[in-house]
Amino acid sequence: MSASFENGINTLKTLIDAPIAAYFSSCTNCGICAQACIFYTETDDPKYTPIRRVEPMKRIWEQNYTLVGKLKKLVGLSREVTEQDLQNTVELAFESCTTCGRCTMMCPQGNDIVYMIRRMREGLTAAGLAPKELQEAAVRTADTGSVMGFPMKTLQAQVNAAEKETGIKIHVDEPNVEYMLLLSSAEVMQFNEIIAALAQIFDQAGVTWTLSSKAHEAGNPGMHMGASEIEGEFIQRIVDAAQELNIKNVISPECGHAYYAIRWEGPNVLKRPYPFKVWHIIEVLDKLRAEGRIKTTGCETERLTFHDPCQAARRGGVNVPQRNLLNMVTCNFIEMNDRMACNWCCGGGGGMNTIEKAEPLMQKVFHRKRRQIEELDVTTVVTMCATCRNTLEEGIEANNMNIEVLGLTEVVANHLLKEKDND
Amino acid sequence: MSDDKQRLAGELQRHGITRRAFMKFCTSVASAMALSPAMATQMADRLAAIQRQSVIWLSFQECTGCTESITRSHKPSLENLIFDFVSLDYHHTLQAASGHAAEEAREAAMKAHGGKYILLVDGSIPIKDGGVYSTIAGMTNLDMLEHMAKDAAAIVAIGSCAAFGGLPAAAPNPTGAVPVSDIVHDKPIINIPGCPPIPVVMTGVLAHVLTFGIPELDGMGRPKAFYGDTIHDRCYRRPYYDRGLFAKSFDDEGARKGWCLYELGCKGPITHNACATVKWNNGTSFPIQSGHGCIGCSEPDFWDAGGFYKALSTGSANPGSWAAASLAVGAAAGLASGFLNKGAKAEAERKHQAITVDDMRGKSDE
Amino acid sequence: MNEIELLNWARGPGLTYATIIMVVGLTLRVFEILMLGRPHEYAETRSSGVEDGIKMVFKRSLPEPRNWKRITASYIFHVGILIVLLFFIPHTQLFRDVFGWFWNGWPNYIIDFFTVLSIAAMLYTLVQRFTDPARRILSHMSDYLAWLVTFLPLVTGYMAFHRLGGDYTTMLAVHILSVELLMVALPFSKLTHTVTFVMSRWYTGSNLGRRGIKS
Amino acid sequence: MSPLSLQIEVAQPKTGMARAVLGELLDHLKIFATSGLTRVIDIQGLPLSDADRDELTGLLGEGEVSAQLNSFGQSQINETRYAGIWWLRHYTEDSALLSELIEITDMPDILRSQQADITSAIEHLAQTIGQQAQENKP
Repeated sequence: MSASFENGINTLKTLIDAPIAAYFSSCTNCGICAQACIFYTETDDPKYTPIRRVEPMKRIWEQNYTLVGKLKKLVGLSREVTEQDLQNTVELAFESCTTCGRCTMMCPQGNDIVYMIRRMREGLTAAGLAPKELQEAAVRTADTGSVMGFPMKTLQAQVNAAEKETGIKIHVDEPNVEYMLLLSSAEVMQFNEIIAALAQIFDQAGVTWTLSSKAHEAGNPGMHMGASEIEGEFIQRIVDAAQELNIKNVISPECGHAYYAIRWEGPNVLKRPYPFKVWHIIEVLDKLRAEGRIKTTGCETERLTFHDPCQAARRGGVNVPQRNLLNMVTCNFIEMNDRMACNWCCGGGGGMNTIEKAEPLMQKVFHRKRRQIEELDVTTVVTMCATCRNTLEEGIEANNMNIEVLGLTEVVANHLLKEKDND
Repeated sequence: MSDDKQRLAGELQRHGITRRAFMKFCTSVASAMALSPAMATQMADRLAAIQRQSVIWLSFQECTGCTESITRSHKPSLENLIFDFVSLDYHHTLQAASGHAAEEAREAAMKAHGGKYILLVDGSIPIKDGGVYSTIAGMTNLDMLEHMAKDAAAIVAIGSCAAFGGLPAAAPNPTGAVPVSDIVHDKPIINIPGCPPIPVVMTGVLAHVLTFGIPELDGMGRPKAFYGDTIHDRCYRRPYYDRGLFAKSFDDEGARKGWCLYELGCKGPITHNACATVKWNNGTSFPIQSGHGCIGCSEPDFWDAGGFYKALSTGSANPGSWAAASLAVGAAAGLASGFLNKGAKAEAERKHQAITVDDMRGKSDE
Repeated sequence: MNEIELLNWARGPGLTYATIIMVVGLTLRVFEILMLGRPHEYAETRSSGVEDGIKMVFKRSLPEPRNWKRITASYIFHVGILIVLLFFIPHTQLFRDVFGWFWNGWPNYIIDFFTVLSIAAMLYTLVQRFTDPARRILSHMSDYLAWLVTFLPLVTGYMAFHRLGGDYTTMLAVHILSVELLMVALPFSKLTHTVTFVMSRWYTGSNLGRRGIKS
Repeated sequence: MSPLSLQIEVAQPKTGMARAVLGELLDHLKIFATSGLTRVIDIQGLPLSDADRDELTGLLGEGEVSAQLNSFGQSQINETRYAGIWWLRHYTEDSALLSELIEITDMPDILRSQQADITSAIEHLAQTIGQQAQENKP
């Protein structure tokens, strides 16, 4: 069992780099990051002030990587990090933070606080303190290839159903095609109509694509915990599958953290670039739209708004494609006040929706999103992340708002020009 | 010098100086010292009544600038009058006698007026190597001052040298020059700093000492009547300072218009003296009025307080020159500490044990 | 040690030692940061991030567009103290003496206004440290000390200029000494942000820029 | 090259000081009239701008007496339009203004023949008589 307090501290020492040193040197304890964090704005509990989530890492940095810090420790002005300190940090780094990254957008010093929280999580995991739900998810993903633990044949069953429904052949393990699609377990289990939707869209657009039995899971519990090696293991599966099928483009589906893991963290965890390009599904649809390969008719008439998933939009950089698609298939689209890189989190991301202890807090912070939606009095909220959909649906139900939640791909598929329509 | 108890009044008669002339003189001294005019008549009566006051002028490490200044003091146009009845018993430059005769005169005066004479000192006193750097007739200034100070009623230190050490004490102070106040501690000392001091200040203070005794002094032993305010407080260019209008060079538009000379190194704000009101050369002008900044000549160590032409707000020891060196030292220390950290980080990487899924298997059933 | 000797020490050796400690200390801190190295970016980036990095160094000085109304007092303080530091004419003389180049200062009544503004803003930030829960929980002794060493120069400077607090020479010396205290405190406290803010903003700006995020 | 005119005319507005001085003079005149207490005001000590000074001179004006004292430079002593208020100006040998006073009195002290001068005058007169006597001796 290599997880231990020493290994935790040691891991943090390996993770502290120039940016983190610059961030800690610049933090003036001004508390403005709290105003960006839903866990503070909705609870008014100052313990959730974002920079506090990485306090142990600050001490490790100061005491090990600065002369002044070493002196302070020598004269007893700076206390060493204890096991208790790490245990106290679990609540702040895991159970009350969706790693949504909004604090990074507000810090006057430009400190990337979520960059540091991600590494703080890695230290806690190395110390064996990661929440057990996330650890279980990692075990399931390793054993069954799916975060929710279903075997390939469950996915195959969904694929067969979609083929029957759409009459379009959906390839599995088909080499030399344009795209390899990944799916998140939540989509396969709860929003499986996405498979049929994509089949139809790709069929109309003349896109050749395949799923991979060896690497169909987009989700990555390794990233949630911040265990880079485990994250790398799951990413490696995707890379191997893609190489085996000689794929040049891999699609990350409607799942926030999956995109951030595969698009931005993957290469850095494996320490080498991919032999293929990574696309968010919405980026692909927008490309097809731009190339005129998607023809749609009519539009969603009722008032609707769009929730930008933090990991894809704010942290992933996918902000414009979803709006192009929305303008194509909806005609009463109202933007939220705080959107794109400044959107407010739904409260479910970063593993929060799987950690049992975090449930009450997750519901409490949802009120931020509730007020945002009620402000616009819309009937529908569209998003492009399965976790967000789940969290939004649970929150809407809990607050008995009658708002419908739709996936963007689904909306696009609903408005596809059917074969018989265009004669 | 005869030791008759002649009063000053008689002395005036012999010189044909009428009482009216003497009253006119006292009025102007009172006015210069910001005393109330009524004091003028009191001063006249008191002055007339005093006996010939013995004054011994000791010149040590000095440039005779102060003597030059005092003999040129116009304001009380009868200042030579003062020196007539102040029996200046001993002054190197002014007295006729020289050599041993001069020294005997000094000793005689000291004995004759023991405890009552006023010791005027100008020039600083070298004390290094036993004070050999300045002697009179074989006697070091140090010994002479200590000797003469014993029976003095009061000591007036004329000029920045006697008051604060002045030029001789400027770095590196080869002769170990010190002011009078460093040597004499048991006698009242009136410091009249300036390089040289304003003539009327000297005669004014002397008149005050002779009539009303020691004037009110500030923390540094300077008469408040003349040294209470700084040049800046009384400077007629002050409105330009407050509005931020400064001459940038000695012949630019600002200088022609008589703007403030702060940027050209004026030390007026920290210099206590009466130049701005009493002015020099009988009220003609003073340094700032003639377009040059005050160099702070009546303050201690003004020679070492940074360039005369560098603004008061600049560092006097040129901190900029150290910036490059400290950058280098900082960089070197930074590199050293940086490599130390790199080593610590590499060592941490070596000890790093990767967390694998197997580590988590046992976890679920705990 | 009379007031003139105090002033001469403050303007002379004092300023030199403070400059040395500050420059050595800050350079050391910057090198300690840089030498930890920045991880190489393997992912295919949307832009080099250089442009965004440079932009963020300046953009983050403006308060979040969304909460203009909640401009924290510290923005006002920073604007005020920089104007006073850079445009008070005696200060411009100091910079000319040290750096050799020169810019025109502003009239004294403008500087006076910003000094008072900065003092008021700083007092408000101190109040915020107690009233705002987020700040309060973050505040330690070092924050209050850092506040004090930044506050003293402003107050003593104001008093010196207005000839308050007794003899001007003493007050000017006290003002210069308080500045030296601030300079010496820079490398050992959160005041390092006066230099490292450029690095922190650059790193985040370029990281976000690589991912195509406009912040 | 235009002559370097360095003498700058800092605006010297009327500050209303002259009126204040008049008030004070009135009080002192009353006191002098009743108790005979004389009073001297040192003009140089007052913060008068040039304009104030001219205004005051104008207001006080010239009286019947204007005396000139010649000793170590001139002195000009005038009684103003208001009896009992005298304006004294003392100059040095090179006619620089030495001091300037207003005196509330029936006769400024400096005009009176001084006791000391009278005693020395007695001696001198006696001497001249002595000399005369010798010259007239046949």
